[in-house]
Amino acid sequence: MILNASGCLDALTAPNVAAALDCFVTKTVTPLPRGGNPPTRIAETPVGMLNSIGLANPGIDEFLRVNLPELAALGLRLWVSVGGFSAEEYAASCALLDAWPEVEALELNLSCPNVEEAAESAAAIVAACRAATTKPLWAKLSPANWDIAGSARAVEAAGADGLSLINTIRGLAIDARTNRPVLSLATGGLSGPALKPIALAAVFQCRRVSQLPIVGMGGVRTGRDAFELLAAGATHVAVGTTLFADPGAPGRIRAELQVELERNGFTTSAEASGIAHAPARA
Amino acid sequence: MILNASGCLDALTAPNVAAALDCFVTKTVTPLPRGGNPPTRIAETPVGMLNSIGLANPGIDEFLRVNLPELAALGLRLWVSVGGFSAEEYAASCALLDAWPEVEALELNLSCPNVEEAAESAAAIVAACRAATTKPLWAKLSPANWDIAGSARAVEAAGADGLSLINTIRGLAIDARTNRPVLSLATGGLSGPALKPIALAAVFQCRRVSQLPIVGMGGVRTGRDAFELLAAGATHVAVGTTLFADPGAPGRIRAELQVELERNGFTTSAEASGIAHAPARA
Amino acid sequence: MTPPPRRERVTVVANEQIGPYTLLRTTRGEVDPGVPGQFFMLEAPGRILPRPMSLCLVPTGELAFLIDPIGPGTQAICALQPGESLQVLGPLGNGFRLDVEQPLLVGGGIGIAPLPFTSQALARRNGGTPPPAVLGFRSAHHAEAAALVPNAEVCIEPTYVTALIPAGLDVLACGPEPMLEAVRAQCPGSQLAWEAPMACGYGACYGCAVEIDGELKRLCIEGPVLAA
Amino acid sequence: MTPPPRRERVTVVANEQIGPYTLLRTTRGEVDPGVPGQFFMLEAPGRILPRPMSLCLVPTGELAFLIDPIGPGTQAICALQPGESLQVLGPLGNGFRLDVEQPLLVGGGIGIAPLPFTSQALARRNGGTPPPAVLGFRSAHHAEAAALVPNAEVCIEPTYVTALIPAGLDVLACGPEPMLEAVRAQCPGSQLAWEAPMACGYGACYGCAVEIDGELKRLCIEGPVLAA
Ligand SMILES: Cc1cc2nc3c(=O)[nH]c(=O)nc-3n(C[C@H](O)[C@H](O)[C@H](O)COP(=O)(O)OP(=O)(O)OC[C@H]3O[C@@H](n4cnc5c(N)ncnc54)[C@H](O)[C@@H]3O)c2cc1C
Ligand SMILES: Cc1cc2nc3c(=O)[nH]c(=O)nc-3n(C[C@H](O)[C@H](O)[C@H](O)COP(=O)(O)OP(=O)(O)OC[C@H]3O[C@@H](n4cnc5c(N)ncnc54)[C@H](O)[C@@H]3O)c2cc1C
Ligand SMILES: Cc1cc2nc3c(=O)[nH]c(=O)nc-3n(C[C@H](O)[C@H](O)[C@H](O)COP(=O)(O)O)c2cc1C
Ligand SMILES: Cc1cc2nc3c(=O)[nH]c(=O)nc-3n(C[C@H](O)[C@H](O)[C@H](O)COP(=O)(O)O)c2cc1C
Ligand code: FES
Ligand code: FES
Repeated sequence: MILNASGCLDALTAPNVAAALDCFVTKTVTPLPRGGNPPTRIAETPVGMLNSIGLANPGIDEFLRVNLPELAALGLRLWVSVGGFSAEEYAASCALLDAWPEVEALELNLSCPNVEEAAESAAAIVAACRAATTKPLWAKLSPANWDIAGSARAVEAAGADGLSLINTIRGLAIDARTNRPVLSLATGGLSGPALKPIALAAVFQCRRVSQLPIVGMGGVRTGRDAFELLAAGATHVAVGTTLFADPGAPGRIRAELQVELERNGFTTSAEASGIAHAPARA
Repeated sequence: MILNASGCLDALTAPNVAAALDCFVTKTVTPLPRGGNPPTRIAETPVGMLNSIGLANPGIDEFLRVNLPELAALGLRLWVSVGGFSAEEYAASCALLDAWPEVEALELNLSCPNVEEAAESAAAIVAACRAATTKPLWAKLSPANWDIAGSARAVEAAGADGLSLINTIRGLAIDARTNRPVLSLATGGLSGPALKPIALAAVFQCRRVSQLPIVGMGGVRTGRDAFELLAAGATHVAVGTTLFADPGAPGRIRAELQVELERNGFTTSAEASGIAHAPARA
Repeated sequence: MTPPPRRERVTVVANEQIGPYTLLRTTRGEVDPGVPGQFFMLEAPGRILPRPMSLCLVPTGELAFLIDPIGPGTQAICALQPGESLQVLGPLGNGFRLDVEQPLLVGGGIGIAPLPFTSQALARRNGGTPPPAVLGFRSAHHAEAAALVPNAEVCIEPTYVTALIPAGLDVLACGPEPMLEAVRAQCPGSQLAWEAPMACGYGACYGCAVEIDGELKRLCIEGPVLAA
Repeated sequence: MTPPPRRERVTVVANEQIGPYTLLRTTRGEVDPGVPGQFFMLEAPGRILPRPMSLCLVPTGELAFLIDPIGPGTQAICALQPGESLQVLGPLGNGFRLDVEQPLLVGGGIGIAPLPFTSQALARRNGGTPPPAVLGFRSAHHAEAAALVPNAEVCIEPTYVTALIPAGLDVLACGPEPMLEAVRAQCPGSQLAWEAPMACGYGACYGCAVEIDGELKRLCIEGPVLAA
């Protein structure tokens, strides 16, 4: 299954791009509306882009009233990404979303700024949400974590149904002209090519300790990139930054992935999932 | 001051490269000898290299008996990188090194595999070492840390004299032919260009909360890269992966940095340190 | 709902120097040139993100972009040679409203980029007579680009272009932020084409947010042309 | 102590196809060709790390490398065209001892790369007569490279080169690991040129560790040529 990475596509302004996905994931929704961070919000580096969007979103109430019905009208399979600043906030949004049959699953963005990423508190958030909804819960983890496998185990124990790996890692770019940070808030999340080896490691390590399904993401540009995430243990693949340069990426990557699967003797993604864990061939 | 990143140069096999540095940093020395990880130990990705050397080193006793006298004979300014698997191990090595006047400072590699990176335990290691030596202690932190600024504050409180930022972050590469991890232990440390924005963010965030001197490192290839680390708050710069491709990097980067400093109206590195923190010019 | 963004690979036909700028002419393929003031995302070879560029001219069967090589992305685009190809996505955003009574084009520096196309479109609505234009540049070298805009009065710093704007005309302006702020203050009701760093150009990234009516909104969706 | 590594920018003189391999000839500049079996780190354009390559031939004023384009690094090097330049670092490591009584060169596949230079050096010590060589290849196409080694007997899989090695000669061998293991078993006292992934080639990274005498040691420092 090919999804978009949360925050990297607005199905309402680009419905045809969303329609090429197997499933659309919303930008993270928080309890209160957020205008997001002041501009400049994006910067480019040779190895990836930085963003400091700051979870701009209409807030859960407006989202349910306006955006969700519009999204539902598009007839997409739909995941909603949920954010917050405490376990209670996450759980409250999950409880509200539980009533919407159009929403297939919830992704918990456990790497929000200001939300502690320690295994404990990620697990505490998942546990609170688990009590608030029967929908499948995908726990999205950050690579800024010495023991991501430990976090994976903890959120699994707390009731997560899947893992979304990985969110951005903190980066900074200095403006060549002013020698000040390009982003107004100085640091931002690094996404794109630089994340690919980091994402592969995260997926590989989490697959070792957990059999939960995994949405792998980070720097996917080609079908081969998607294939490698599957090989490392992902069951699905999400595309983020690449959508900005190439809105046709979902269809292109799907086609390239199929070629790559066949070249390696597989018919489906499921068959290739986790093959990098097999003992080396003689 | 331009240093090598620990583990990226052996002054005994390349004395002329080491002589071009202001100060040579040894590969991390552990209490017991370590052969290191089985090959394959290195891999290349488009955004950086992966290593899983596994702290190959002769162990502190052999190091003091054989290597240190040989290094001392080279007449270099010398830092020794110290590793271990508990605070006691670090402290024991520091105590032994304390006796050697040739050793100017000790860098504590707080991002060894198997050593927890939580702020607490990094601080505990620093505190133990502080009690064992009067030599300057540089705490080397990992970017796999949600709150690296918190760690910086903690190690400062524990008695660190400086920060070394940053160590590698975990990554993985899949072999195009076998679809297995290239490295025999699957994951390794990602260094090189992908680390540059991550290192800039770490230096910037630590400088905000601490006035300790900082050795900035991660993906430095040019004098401009070095200048940007200084701007973010580093006081010194270390070069790692670039040394592999270009043993002449220390001299080249020093010359390029001088040009960059002058282009920006500075005479010395010290003047440029932290300038990215100044309010934006009108 | 915006029409679906269309992306196509086009081939460089010519790369011409105009003062410090590059006029990059490409094949048009199936690309719709859109409305003046709309923009395209141009692939910047070797870079992660594409770069937003106004359409400058629409020679028969071609697209032409006027580009100031100020950084890595624009330099990579300007380095493209005839025969090389690049992806273009567009047209994107909202262009100028052309149903105005007494148009005056106002441009500053590389901000004149959309004005040649705008002038042509307005001329077509007006029996072939191009609208008047006032253009400001940093130097005579930069001002060479003024040749692209017919019927233009040109000034060079320290004279500012706002000094050349007569009252009572319907201003369509593009230029650096301080110029646009000055025009906004001087000419209520004008149409201003703004800039912001953009990652996607089609509403996906929220990177281009600027304050519009007191709220942070996506310039690529609400603009780049906004009413003063 | 190894001599200081020397790095120099050289220019590609020719890029010749030999079977599936590329013979890349460059200017020599001030580079010391070193001893046969030593190697150089070649810049791989666009990649982070350089790639280790044996010196294959030393035409007057030139260096020549025989390269199998098996991955991104070797492909980038083989794509270099005459006039383009690259950095080379070397000579590095320990080459073949040439003071042997009855030399026999043994090569497998791209492992023949250092043998032309080795053959020349041995011939020079022996009144101009090149030593005998036995070379094994995967296919007739690959075997085209055998033309670079004088006085060579060639076999193609399924025949293995070890079947061609007479007893009692002083073997100097380079080839894939299974071949070297077989030669080691068959010919005690032979000199074997091994391979390992290398990041630096001069002892800085510890990436090239292989088991030597029961310990993990740096192949770039202890080798690449090791006694069986
Ligand atoms: C709708 C739109 C249409 C545009 N049309 C054109 C055009 O026709 N011709 C043209 O040459 N340029 C145009 N631009 C501007 C152009 O997109 C930027 O100059 C380009 O993205 C810079 O990329 P870079 O990598 O070369 O430089 P960067 O390294 O990204 O930027 C170099 C310097 O310029 C600053 N900068 C970057 N982007 C902008 C911006 N958008 N506004 C102000 N400062 C900025 C940076 O802070 C930095 O100091 C347009 C921008 C927009 C939003
Ligand atoms: C001392 C020395 C001398 C060499 N001389 C030559 C030479 O003259 N000509 C030549 O063509 N090659 C030579 N090689 C091998 C060459 O360096 C590698 O083929 C090259 O580094 C591969 O880089 P790549 O990016 O093209 O492929 P990669 O992507 O690095 O590798 C492609 C595949 O080959 C495998 N591989 C990579 N490196 C090696 C290796 N060293 N041994 C075995 N398998 C490997 C990888 O696991 C992968 O499956 C030499 C190696 C050494 C150590
Ligand atoms: C502009 C931008 C906005 C993002 N917003 C969110 C978000 O709202 N919620 C979230 O969980 N992740 C967000 N992310 C992270 C992505 O979902 C994804 O984890 C990351 O970008 C790695 O994938 P990529 O390398 O393919 O972009 C955002 C990323 C970008 C680039
Ligand atoms: C091959 C290799 C070995 C390393 N060994 C060590 C080590 O022993 N101790 C340590 O603290 N860091 C070690 N590092 C990390 C570097 O010191 C440095 O923190 C990192 O590589 C980032 O810098 P760079 O991008 O310039 O390489 C090693 C890095 C590499 C590439
Ligand atoms: S540029 Fe991406 S939302 Fe406007
Ligand atoms: S290749 Fe770096 S130590 Fe041998």
